Amino acid sequence: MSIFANQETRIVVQGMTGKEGGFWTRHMLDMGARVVAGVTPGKEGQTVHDVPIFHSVRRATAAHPADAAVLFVPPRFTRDAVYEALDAGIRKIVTLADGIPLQDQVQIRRTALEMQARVVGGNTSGVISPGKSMLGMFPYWIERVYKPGSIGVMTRSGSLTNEVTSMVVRAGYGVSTLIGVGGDQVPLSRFAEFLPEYQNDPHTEAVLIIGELGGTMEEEVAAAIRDGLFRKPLVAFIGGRTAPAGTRMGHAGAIVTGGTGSVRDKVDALEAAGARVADRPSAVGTLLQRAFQEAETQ
Amino acid sequence: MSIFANQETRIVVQGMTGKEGGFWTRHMLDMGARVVAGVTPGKEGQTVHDVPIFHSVRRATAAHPADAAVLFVPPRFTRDAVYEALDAGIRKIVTLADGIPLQDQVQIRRTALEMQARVVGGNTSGVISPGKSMLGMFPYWIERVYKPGSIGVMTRSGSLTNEVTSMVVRAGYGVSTLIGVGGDQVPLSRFAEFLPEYQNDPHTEAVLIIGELGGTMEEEVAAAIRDGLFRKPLVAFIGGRTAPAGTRMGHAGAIVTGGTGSVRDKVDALEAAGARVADRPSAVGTLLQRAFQEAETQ
Amino acid sequence: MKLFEYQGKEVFARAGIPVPESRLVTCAEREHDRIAAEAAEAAHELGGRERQTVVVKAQLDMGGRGKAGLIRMAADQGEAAAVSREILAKGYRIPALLVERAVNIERELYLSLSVDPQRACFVFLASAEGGVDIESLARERPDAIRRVSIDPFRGLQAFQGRALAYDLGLRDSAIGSFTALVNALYAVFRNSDAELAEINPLFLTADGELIAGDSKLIIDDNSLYRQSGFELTREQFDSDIAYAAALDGIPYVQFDGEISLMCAGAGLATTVFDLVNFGGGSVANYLEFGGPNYHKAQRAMELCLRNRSAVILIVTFGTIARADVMAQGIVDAIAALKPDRPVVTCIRGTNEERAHETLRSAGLEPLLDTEEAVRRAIDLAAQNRGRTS
Amino acid sequence: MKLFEYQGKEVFARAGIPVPESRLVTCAEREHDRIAAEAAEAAHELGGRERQTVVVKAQLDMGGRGKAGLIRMAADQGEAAAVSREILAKGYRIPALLVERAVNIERELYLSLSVDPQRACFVFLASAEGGVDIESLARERPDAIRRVSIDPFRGLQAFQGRALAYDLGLRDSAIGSFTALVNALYAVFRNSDAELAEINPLFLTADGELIAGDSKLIIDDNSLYRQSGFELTREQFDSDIAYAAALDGIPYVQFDGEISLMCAGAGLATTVFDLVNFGGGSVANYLEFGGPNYHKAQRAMELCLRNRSAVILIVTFGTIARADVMAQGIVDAIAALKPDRPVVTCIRGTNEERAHETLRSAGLEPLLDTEEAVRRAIDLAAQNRGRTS
Repeated sequence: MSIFANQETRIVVQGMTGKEGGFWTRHMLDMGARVVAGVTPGKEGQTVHDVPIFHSVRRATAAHPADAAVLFVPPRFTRDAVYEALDAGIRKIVTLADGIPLQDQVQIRRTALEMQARVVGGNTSGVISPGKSMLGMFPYWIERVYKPGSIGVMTRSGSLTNEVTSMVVRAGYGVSTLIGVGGDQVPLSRFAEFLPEYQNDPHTEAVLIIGELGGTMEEEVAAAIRDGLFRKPLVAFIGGRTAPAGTRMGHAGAIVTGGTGSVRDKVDALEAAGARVADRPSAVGTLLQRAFQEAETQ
Repeated sequence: MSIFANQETRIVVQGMTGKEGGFWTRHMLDMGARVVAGVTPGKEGQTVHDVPIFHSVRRATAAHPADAAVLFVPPRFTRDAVYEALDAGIRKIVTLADGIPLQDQVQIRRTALEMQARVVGGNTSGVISPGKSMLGMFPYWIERVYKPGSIGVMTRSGSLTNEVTSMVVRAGYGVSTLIGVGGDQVPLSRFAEFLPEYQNDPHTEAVLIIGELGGTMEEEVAAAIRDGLFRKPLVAFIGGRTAPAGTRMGHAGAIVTGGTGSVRDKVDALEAAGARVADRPSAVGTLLQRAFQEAETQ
Repeated sequence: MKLFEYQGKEVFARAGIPVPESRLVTCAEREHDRIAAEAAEAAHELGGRERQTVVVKAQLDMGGRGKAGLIRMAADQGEAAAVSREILAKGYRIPALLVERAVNIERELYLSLSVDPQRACFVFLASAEGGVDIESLARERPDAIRRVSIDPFRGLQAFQGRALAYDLGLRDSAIGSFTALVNALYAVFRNSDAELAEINPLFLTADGELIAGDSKLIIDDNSLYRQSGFELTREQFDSDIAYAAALDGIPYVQFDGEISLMCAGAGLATTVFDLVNFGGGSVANYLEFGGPNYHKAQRAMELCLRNRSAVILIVTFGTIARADVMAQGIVDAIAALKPDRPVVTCIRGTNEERAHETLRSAGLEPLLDTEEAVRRAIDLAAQNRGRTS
Repeated sequence: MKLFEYQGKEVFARAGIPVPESRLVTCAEREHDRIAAEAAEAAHELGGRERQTVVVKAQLDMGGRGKAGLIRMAADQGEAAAVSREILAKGYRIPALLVERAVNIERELYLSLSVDPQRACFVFLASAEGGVDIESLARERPDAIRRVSIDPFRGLQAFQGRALAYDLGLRDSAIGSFTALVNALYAVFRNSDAELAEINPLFLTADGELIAGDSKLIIDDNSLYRQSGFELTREQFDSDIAYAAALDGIPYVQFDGEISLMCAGAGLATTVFDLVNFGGGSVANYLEFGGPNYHKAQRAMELCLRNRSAVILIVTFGTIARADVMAQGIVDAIAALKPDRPVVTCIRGTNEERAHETLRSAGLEPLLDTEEAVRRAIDLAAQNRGRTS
């Protein structure tokens, strides 16, 4: 098993005929993902890597029932494309676009919450259950950073995820399912929302959170641990400890807003809840080892 | 017991300081309704018939928890007033206004469906459980038409309801709960939606539907009977059998639209489902008697 | 409020929906020759150098205008004048003729937007088979109609317009034209608080253009207070009486029978209408006296007296519409108007005892039973028949 | 994009939000005497016959302007000139002075609208205690702040504005003024795709008028493509380099240390920033080289060379941002720009083997470990220190 996506997950790729869509579909197929159809308005009847293309998601799923969609769609069309997938009954959606308008994101997330759907993104590499399925863009040199294993990973970052996950592999572990919730101010799904699924996944033995300054997602993880919703070992890495308050360095989300959003507050909240927090990527492996040792001795 | 409202139901009256609001609040109190607060923006601190007035529904319910609201509010302010009651957590709302804009009604009903709230109206006299509670405007000379009893009544009309219900009383029966769903093209709640509650109400032995031409609410009642959602005797009266097709005579809802909406189709659907349909008000009593006799002999 | 074709097309055009180029020729109170001459002039202007065909369309609220000979093609000025005269000669009340440049039609589609009262959303209906009666099509081949529900809060989404376009089998540039038109129709519907916005037929030309062949736009009466540009006019009504009633906010429908109804509430009025017909009587007019109009007894009776009914039947059973107020209004109206025909009253409801005293003191018998009142009216109509015919 | 006070107030005023009458005096590249003279002239115009007091407000993106002496009252022309000179003498980069007619304040309120990322709605925050730091207030007395959530689809409802007005203790005409202002602020927020629309303080005058005492309006950068009227200007940036970087879409922040960062991805860049500080180094600039900018090696290096750093540290770990493309870009940039300071590279990711060959053939050592690269940069900075200071 894995969470969100496994070998059984039937995937529609929206925007498959585009350059990125076609390129990563090839790679997704190679990684075992069960891509059943592609969608590009106006291109019905074509195929890409032998996968049939349809005008609309509904027409695609009428011919090829699907559980999940991954969107290679520009930011300004993302809201429409997510609504289209939801309208066709799909309840697991990954949207990769970087630059989705903020108020569109609020609307997408609100809709997802109302429909009890999981929409992951934007500004993310996507979701991968290594060796089983992939919705998004993960590296070729996968064995060094995305080896199959038992660590659930959730992240707000891209390159940093490669950096940190390579440390997981270096420490002898691998990844069960990695979910890139994305680096935007309004992630369409939030860390804590997946913790119950990781808790129930027999193939996940611990979870690693790659957080960042700004927002309150890490504090929500701490609350979920405190509330007993997640009881497996949890390790976090959070960058930005030395970032000056109020300076926007990267993502819109990385703004320190008063007493919340600072790395200090996040670290305090997580540690108070019993999680271990690394101050640098290389410390992640050690903390995982310690967490497992402690779990065994208990 | 009764459905929707009984002696325990705590009621907020929105628009209580208006002429109609004050007049009917007096009458509601006299009928046993438990009116706990009134709402009129700008009038907090006043009282009407010893009931305290508040600026907003939230301020009212903070001081006096309530389950239901009745709105004496003009049609153009109805949507806002309903949203305000919903926002304060009230899930039973009766709105009496005649003339609510059609597209407002669509929005109100959609919101009510999403929030699993019952909003009854507009263009209605309201809801009454005779002898127990009342949200709306029912006559003083109540004993002749709204005697307490065991017949659940649902109606799209006003004066006609007095006419038909007086026939129920003349035949020796009385009313458990009467719900005026109202005469608009988009009733905010529909006949069939209350049938499960009438089915479960031990004090309701049969249901009387006062329908009319236009729409599909009567057909939905037939479907609910067919589907076994309602199993008690059901009698209907539907006016407009001789109305010429396509003529709009009264309510916006009373437009014959093709094969649906005609009285003929409604009567056929109801009779096919096992309901009895009166062709004139005076026949309602007889049909109720027959329905009970048949139910007994079964 | 139901707009005429030309009015709906004006609204469409302002919203960017393509409509045929046209000229309007008003007809009210004008000689047929004059109208025909203007129609010919319009045909000349529209036809231009290429002498294109025009279509002359009678503007009136009636289905099946084509079959009734009220929509006619004309190849030139002379034909335009001739078909205009033929249309006018049919004897319908026609407020205006719409002369349009004919469209080079490849296919006829259907598109409408209305309200789904049960699911509480807006609904686009579309069909590749336009120009036919959509209700018959819905009965006979429901699969030929596509249905797309629009969330009233999120509004129309781009993918929904595309989905309709592909499902109708459109291609190439017609897809963009269609989705733009769907957006525009949605804007019309929402901005004008419509009950129905329908284009049937929707013409598809050989070069992928879409043009509204007709318009059916009904504005929600309850929303008129927040709309502008939609005025009640005489042309929207069959009779002066109905127009006068509408200006007073009194629901009124003219029939050709003997009994004028003045009844409180649409439901009760409709029921009395049935009871008159069941009893072998006939209705002269339907009129709602009650609800917000319960103070308007005199105005209501005036309207009834303007038609040639044999008897006036008043049936009420009011709660807010107090019986005593209505009875006093009736008595005052009779004193003022001195009706030339009998008045039957069956007034029940709030303060009915006082109402009945008022009626008795004016020499009217206060009946209590609706069916009895209907029988009485039918009998009186029969007695009075000689006088009114 | 964060607007200056005067820009936000222009947007407010267009939406019908009352703002004080004002004149703007631009400062860039101008002599202090000239600016002070214009400020005095503005004070004269605004003060009118009654010689009302004015307020001179430095326009710059900085909290606590009042305490820093950048907002000053002036009773007449002479004082206006004097306080303007004093403000300018403080040495901040001040693009403009806003001279406003002073408002007769009875109370100061707080009102803002922003996004709740967790609950996915818009949120009004309001407080009867305006003019203070809202974040401190939120920590110390959260009950002093009212919160009203707005459904992103249904939008602001009338009852919500009223609820805020009553909860703030407003009365009489102030209630209507406030609900109108709430509506206008909502329209500003939605129509301009704002992240934050804040009025702090919101002045309440003795006669129940509400006037925006300040504006804080941040436009969502991702929405600028569908906005007009919001242009990047030099004034919004601390330095020419940051402005140049922004025009190229390259995230750049200037610091005063020794190591220029060119890192791929905000997360990795921030982490490297930490590692430099942890190791006792100091950052000269933060720069994101990656994502959509991974082809822009030369432009990124140019920006780094424009500041006085001692070393350039390049760390990437890209997937789409291919390592080989980035490495080639770096090598080409070095050939073109001939940097006067050492370059440390730690380039990993897609096609990294080829990347490492490219680097080696250009004489660069391809490091593989981020922490090692950081240490190397710190050491080189220390060695190079004498040269740059």
